[in-house]
Amino acid sequence: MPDDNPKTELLDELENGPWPSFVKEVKLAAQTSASAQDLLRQLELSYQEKKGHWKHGGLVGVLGYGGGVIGRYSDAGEQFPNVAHFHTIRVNQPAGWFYTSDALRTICDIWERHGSGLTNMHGSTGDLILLGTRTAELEPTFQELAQAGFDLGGSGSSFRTPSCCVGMARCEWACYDAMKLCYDLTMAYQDEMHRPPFPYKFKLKCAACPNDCVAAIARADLSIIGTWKDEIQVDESAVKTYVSSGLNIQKDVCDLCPTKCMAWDGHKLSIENHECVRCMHCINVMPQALRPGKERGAVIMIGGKAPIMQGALLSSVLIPFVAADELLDTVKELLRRIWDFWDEYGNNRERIGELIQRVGLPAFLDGIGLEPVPEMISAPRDNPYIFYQARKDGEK
Amino acid sequence: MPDDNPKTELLDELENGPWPSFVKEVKLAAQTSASAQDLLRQLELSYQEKKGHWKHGGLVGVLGYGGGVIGRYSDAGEQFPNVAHFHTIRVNQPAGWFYTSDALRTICDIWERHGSGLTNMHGSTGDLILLGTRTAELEPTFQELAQAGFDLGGSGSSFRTPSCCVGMARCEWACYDAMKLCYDLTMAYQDEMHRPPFPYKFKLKCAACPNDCVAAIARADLSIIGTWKDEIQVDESAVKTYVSSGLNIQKDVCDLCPTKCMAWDGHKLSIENHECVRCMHCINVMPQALRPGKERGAVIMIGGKAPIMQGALLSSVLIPFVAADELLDTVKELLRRIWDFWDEYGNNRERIGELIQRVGLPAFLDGIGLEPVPEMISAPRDNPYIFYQARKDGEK
Amino acid sequence: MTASAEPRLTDIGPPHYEKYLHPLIKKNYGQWRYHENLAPGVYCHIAESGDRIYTVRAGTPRLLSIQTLRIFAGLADKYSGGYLRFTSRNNLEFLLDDPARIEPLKRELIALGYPVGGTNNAISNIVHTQGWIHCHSSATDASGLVKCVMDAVYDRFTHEDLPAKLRIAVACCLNMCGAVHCSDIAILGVHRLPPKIQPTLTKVCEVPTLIAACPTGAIRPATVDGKNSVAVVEQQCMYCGNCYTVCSAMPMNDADNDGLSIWVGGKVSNARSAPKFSKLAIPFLPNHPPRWPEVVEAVVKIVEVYAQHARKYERVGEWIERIGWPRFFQLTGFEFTRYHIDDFKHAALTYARSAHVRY
Amino acid sequence: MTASAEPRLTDIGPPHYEKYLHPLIKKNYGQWRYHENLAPGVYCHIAESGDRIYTVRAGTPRLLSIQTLRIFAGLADKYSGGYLRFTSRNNLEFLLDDPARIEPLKRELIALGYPVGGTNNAISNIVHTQGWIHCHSSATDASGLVKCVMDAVYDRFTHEDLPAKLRIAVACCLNMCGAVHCSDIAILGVHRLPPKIQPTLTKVCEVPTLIAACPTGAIRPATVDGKNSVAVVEQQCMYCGNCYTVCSAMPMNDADNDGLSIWVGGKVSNARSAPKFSKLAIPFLPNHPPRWPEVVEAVVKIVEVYAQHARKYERVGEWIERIGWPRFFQLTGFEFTRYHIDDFKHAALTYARSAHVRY
Ligand code: SRM
Ligand code: SRM
Ligand code: SRM
Ligand code: SRM
Ligand code: SF4
Ligand code: SF4
Ligand code: SF4
Ligand code: SF4
Ligand code: SF4
Ligand code: SF4
Ligand code: SF4
Ligand code: SF4
Repeated sequence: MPDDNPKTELLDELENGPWPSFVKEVKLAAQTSASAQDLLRQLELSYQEKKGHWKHGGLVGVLGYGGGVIGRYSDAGEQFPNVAHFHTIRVNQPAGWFYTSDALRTICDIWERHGSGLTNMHGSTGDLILLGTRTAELEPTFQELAQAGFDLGGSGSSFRTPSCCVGMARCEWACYDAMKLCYDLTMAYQDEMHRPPFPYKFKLKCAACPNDCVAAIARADLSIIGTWKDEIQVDESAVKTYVSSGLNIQKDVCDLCPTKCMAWDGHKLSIENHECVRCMHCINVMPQALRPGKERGAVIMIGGKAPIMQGALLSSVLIPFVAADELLDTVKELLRRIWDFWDEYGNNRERIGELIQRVGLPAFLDGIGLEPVPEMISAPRDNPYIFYQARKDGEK
Repeated sequence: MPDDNPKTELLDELENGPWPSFVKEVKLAAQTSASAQDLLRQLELSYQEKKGHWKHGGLVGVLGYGGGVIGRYSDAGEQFPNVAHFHTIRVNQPAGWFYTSDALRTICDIWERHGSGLTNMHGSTGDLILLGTRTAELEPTFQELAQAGFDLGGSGSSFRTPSCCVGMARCEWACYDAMKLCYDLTMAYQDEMHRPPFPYKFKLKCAACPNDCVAAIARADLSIIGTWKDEIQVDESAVKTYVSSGLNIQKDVCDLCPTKCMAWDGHKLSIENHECVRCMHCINVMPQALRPGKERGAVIMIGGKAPIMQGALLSSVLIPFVAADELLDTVKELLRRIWDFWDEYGNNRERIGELIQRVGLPAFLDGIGLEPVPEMISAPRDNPYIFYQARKDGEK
Repeated sequence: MTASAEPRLTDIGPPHYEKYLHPLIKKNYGQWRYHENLAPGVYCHIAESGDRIYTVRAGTPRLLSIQTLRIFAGLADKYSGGYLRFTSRNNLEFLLDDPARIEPLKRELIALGYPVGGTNNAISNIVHTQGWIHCHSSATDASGLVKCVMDAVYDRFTHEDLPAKLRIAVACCLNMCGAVHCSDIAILGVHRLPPKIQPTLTKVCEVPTLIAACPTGAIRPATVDGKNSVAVVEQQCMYCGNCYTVCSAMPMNDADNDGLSIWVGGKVSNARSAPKFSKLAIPFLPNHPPRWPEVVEAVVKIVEVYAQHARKYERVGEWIERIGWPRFFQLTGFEFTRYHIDDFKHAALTYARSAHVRY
Repeated sequence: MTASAEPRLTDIGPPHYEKYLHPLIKKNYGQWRYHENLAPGVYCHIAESGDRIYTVRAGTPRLLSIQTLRIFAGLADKYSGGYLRFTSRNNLEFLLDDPARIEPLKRELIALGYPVGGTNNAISNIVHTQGWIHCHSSATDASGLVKCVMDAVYDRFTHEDLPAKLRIAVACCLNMCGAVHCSDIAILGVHRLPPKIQPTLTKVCEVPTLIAACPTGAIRPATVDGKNSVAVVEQQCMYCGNCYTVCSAMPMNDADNDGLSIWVGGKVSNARSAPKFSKLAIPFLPNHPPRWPEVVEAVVKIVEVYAQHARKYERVGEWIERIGWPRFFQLTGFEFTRYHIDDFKHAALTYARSAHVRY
């Protein structure tokens, strides 16, 4: 039990202002946790010195797992002994971040016994993060979590904890069951998640429509983005209701449609569906009147990531459309081939998107056995540097 | 004088069809020129074999010049002795490609005496090309041309023959005097044109408005593209005439304006001129009603080129606006600085655009003493790989 | 209770989400028809069946103590049958089947200091990272920056009066954990000195891996005291810190030279325009805890200029593309510098390759 | 007459253009007010002064004999006071002050075999290169291709009924003399075998320059008969021919494997959209002189599909960007192959980086 209150003049300043304060949270935890107390102290020092005080993480973890824990040591361990070790545990969140009050309390109780009492709800990848404990507490925490039905998420060169948008649970636009797919894939790759087998991390995110509420396209090596193939469902009378209640449908819908494939003649909204790129804008503006079509599924995209080291990448189209009921099998087969290729050709610490850049998309497609289709590209090459393979003899 | 008619079964086929035939031209020349005859024969062989018969050019030229002639030898010189040498002479065209019948005849007479009698009107760079003669004829041809007031153009690692659109001579949109600027710059750099001083070729083209009728932006190391700074000149009544004679001004003008800065309310055309990007479209559609503004000049762009070797480049903005009467001095000062930088840092066979790519535009701007302005870029960097120069001590 | 008595469990995976779904959600799963915004932070989804589920959203600092989590659990028990969730941007959502409970819940949340809002055309919670709380790489703190910025734009969370959604992200180093590279406004911690090579290097790091880790090839092999080590060509270093990620003997931290950069115009959704990367707005601002006034001022400036000039439904990046970057710099008053001009791999494609110029 | 008697002249530069300007042009230089299209190939510029200059444009094969040039000179004397010019696309223009002479001139031109047209929304003359007529690098002929294509689209030259201007270019090798890289439709000669290294190499070429000339680094130093020479890593060669440009002992020509590729959607003007590069439409067609039927068919196909589907004022590239590349391949029936996918430096930026898909 802490014996004195940390002096945190700079941090105290961050208890002012209307937005809820993380300092207040650390202080709350510090009422019962010595490590939270020392965290406050060390953080105050960082605020004074404008400098972090954490050392390069060491390899710590739980028995038989190669990930799920981020090791962390203080470089001022003598000054702040209770954060000399301060490892975080990544707990695989329930799909869609749904909880019951009981589930939350179970986590709190375990973490009260074994750690700092601080959490992140949630980490950027999606995990429930238990923020800070000592090496000796890792295994017991893990086992208590497991008994309560929770397992660790990914870290290191592993299949990272997949995440998904709320999808069918509470969204009318879900084009496939993102929570189920996310759960099924998570279960299918427990081994790849817990025993890092890859050249580098591999992230997967499921967004059930092109609004991409889980930022998959920017942050996932494989993004599964819901979409539809047939026509936008239109409720004419609801369109009229929007218009009569003040929507400027020409300006706010038709003019903003990226392909200008919608027209409003004052009475009827017409959509050239074969020109529609499924951007969602019109549907977003008039949810009561327009809905995605009925033939639903997803576009599979590959290669999103942050800048290190060849520059950030946005995911790009790999399969333009997979029907909803074929998604699980297709993605699993695809992952098998992608990972085989990566395993064979990927450099150490080379994300799949960077590998594709290095070897070229055509070579990657050959490698995983996919035919090239024009939907994969925004435009064909503009340089004439073509690696022709066919020769005269080969050709005829 | 030729003694027998070449057999050209394949080429003869190209005398059919409505488009004027180059084969007919070669045959015309062959009536009086033995080299044109052998050219026909060698070309027929190429058509049969699907293969050219020219050897890698040798260094030939006129006294004291390092360019202006493209040396060319046949690899079938024994078979076709009259094209064993077949060098072309690049003659600097008059600005805007204007001629009188007398000037043309003068050229014809000289070329009848000294060469194949074949020409290109004109080469892609802009030169009047005298197509094919022997080494011994080069100097006499050159001197006769000079006496007639013509000089050679550029080749090799030199300042290449500048070219320009018809501009003020016959176009209402000319925002500066492109023919004069082109002529003045040609005269200013005779030395750089005739005695190759650079790491590689340097091309300059003048287009007097953004329609760029001389394809400068794609093909010139320095492009001078006319534009204006103030408001588009509008003749309201002429606008109405267009509309009443059937122009769909909303669809064909306003909707196609790239910044949508034009509005037509059924009576009046209004333009938000500070949003206009001077694309010319509206002016092109209604030349009688709209005209470029009165404060005229040019945007100076740099770096256009074909793909060899780092990929094709489009020119990009270097100076967003130079007033028409300052163009000559500004361009000359700019060229001095650019060439100095290129001389110092350019690799062998590295175009200026490729050098800028390699060292980075900021370093290039430093080198030539220009301040960066946002008009130079389509968007700021999206990668965080910033070479910060200022350090704490340097800063305060 | 301890776990020691039980058989050791591994690879069980996360709990099945169905266990945590409100019965009304389970019943109408995949059968939602449309939604309505009732107020900032409150929305309602209507099922084909006619059922309605009400969501109340509250902002959190993401870094939460178990004490606070228990309070949330208590609120859930009291108002939403014990059902709650977190969003992809670390907000808290209570799922109610009784609209009468919305106002009492809102009142209690606000009284506890948790603002209700973040929906629709609001500034939602800031996606962020560890900073000095837990990471070795950080050039700045993350939670502190978030607190300061959200204090300043608080009314934009509780109101929905922006032209469109506005997403802010913070990352404390170039690894960009989170979504800094695709956010309407992003705050990014940066270093400005090359790594300081430590003598321990020869012991703790693998030299070939280290050399391969540098995106610009700034790291060269060198022999130090007869051992294989490295040297850094300073002019080639752009301070990305990737060498430090793979080798602890290459620390980057420097209190005087670390600081912040500001990025704008990224987006993730496919709505209207394609997803976009964030672009550099301000290359460097000083690291001034605890309140980072320069950073807050810059963000507020962007938000206000955007709010004033953008058209309805225009995200920050869409707005800037319409008006052009020169005008963005004019309107914000931010200085345009050499640093804004890309000089990495695809730099040439960012040059202004047309004569389209505004004056 | 020979030049020998005169003092040697150098660096005199081109003749001053003013010498060649029609008096009416000299008078109204820079004072033009607007223009009118009178008919395909005929336009009229009206000066502030009210003066009018009439232009009659005719197509030429660019490769012209002095015999033909003298005919042109004669026509100029007869109809335009001796004044004529050539355009940036190798057309011939007569400048008339008397509209009554337009029709007689047209008639005479057409009778001589020179079509009048190429203005406005027509297919103008094809910008092209030397080919087998004069260049050592060529993978094909240029003049012959131009003749075949223009024969096939002749009516598009003499009529102005396309949605917008359509510019075609031909280049006989990857050096792309001309404007192939920014044309609505471009025909490009290509090699498909690596250079055949000649034994003379050690004598005639500088090895370091040669190695530096390869964009993909496919050329490696090698020792041949004890001398410094090179070897080509065949899988890394994409047949650009740059090695041959710097070293005559690396010829690329191969009758069986040389051929043509077709590119579309480039433009140069800043009208509406920014200038664009041409993009690959067909990676390879066989070299079939004298009529190149496959090439002609492909070009005609593109022109016809474009004419049928594009909207008014839409250049080829603007049209394709509107409908999307997948539809372009559907409409033309061209096969989409691995070659269409960029794999050079900026390849990743050409991938489809959004979920915007048409079905
Ligand atoms: C905890 C978390 C930030 C947070 O506060 O939320 C985090 C923290 C770290 N990330 Fe991250 N990353 C976290 C999500 C991300 C994301 C976002 C995402 O996954 O959606 C990204 C961008 C997307 C991506 O992966 O590209 C991200 C991109 C990186 C990178 C750069 C990877 C790249 O290829 O560019 C690194 C560097 C590395 O892997 O060596 C990195 C490395 C790290 C390390 C392990 C530091 C290191 O150098 O080894 C950080 C440990 C901090 C600590 O002490 O706890 N982290 N990291 C996030 C994981 C929580 C969770 O499991 O839910
Ligand atoms: C004659 C001409 C083609 C024509 O039929 O019109 C031509 C012909 C040659 N060009 Fe070109 N280029 C010609 C205009 C161009 C243009 C267009 C322009 O200048 O507007 C370009 C594209 C723009 C550019 O410069 O980037 C062009 C890009 C090249 C290149 C590639 C340069 C690059 O940086 O990508 C080469 C290769 C080289 O320089 O080594 C080249 C090289 C050549 C050589 C000298 C062949 C060689 O490998 O050395 C050709 C000599 C042919 C011959 O035997 O006569 N030529 N060349 C054009 C010059 C005529 C004139 O002076 O008016
Ligand atoms: C004569 C010539 C200039 C010269 O100095 O030789 C010229 C002359 C005119 N051009 Fe051009 N352009 C000429 C080459 C070009 C080029 C360069 C090229 O084709 O290589 C371009 C850029 C092409 C590109 O973008 O790829 C060009 C893009 C334009 C445009 C923009 C068209 C567009 O919508 O993209 C206009 C405006 C228009 O036509 O509405 C234009 C308009 C004009 C006008 C109407 C200007 C005027 O008011 O006098 C002239 C009559 C054009 C006509 O053909 O109807 N001119 N014009 C060139 C004739 C070439 C030929 O024989 O066909
Ligand atoms: C709850 C959440 C999903 C989840 O599983 O957690 C969610 C839920 C909804 N989103 Fe979202 N979005 C959520 C994160 C996102 C994200 C991801 C992010 O911010 O990191 C995006 C992409 C942002 C981007 O582009 O940078 C996102 C882009 C959208 C859009 C597209 C907006 C646009 O015009 O670009 C819509 C449509 C709209 O709002 O009109 C949308 C619409 C919606 C709707 C209206 C869908 C529905 O019918 O239920 C939901 C209520 C939104 C609201 O806040 O008003 N949602 N939404 C996420 C709430 C985050 C938060 O707490 O603020
Ligand atoms: S991504 Fe689409 S389906 Fe998923 S929550 Fe967002 S709007 Fe709904
Ligand atoms: S979804 Fe997007 S592209 Fe499709 S019709 Fe609606 S606004 Fe247009
Ligand atoms: S570039 Fe402009 S000024 Fe020059 S001829 Fe073309 S339209 Fe006229
Ligand atoms: S010149 Fe172009 S950008 Fe300017 S108003 Fe006309 S159409 Fe619009
Ligand atoms: S952004 Fe950098 S400093 Fe911040 S948590 Fe991620 S790796 Fe650590
Ligand atoms: S900080 Fe980045 S650029 Fe600098 S040496 Fe390290 S890896 Fe290289
Ligand atoms: S394109 Fe190639 S082959 Fe044709 S003229 Fe130019 S350099 Fe010669
Ligand atoms: S043809 Fe091009 S790619 Fe092939 S070896 Fe020669 S320079 Fe290299």
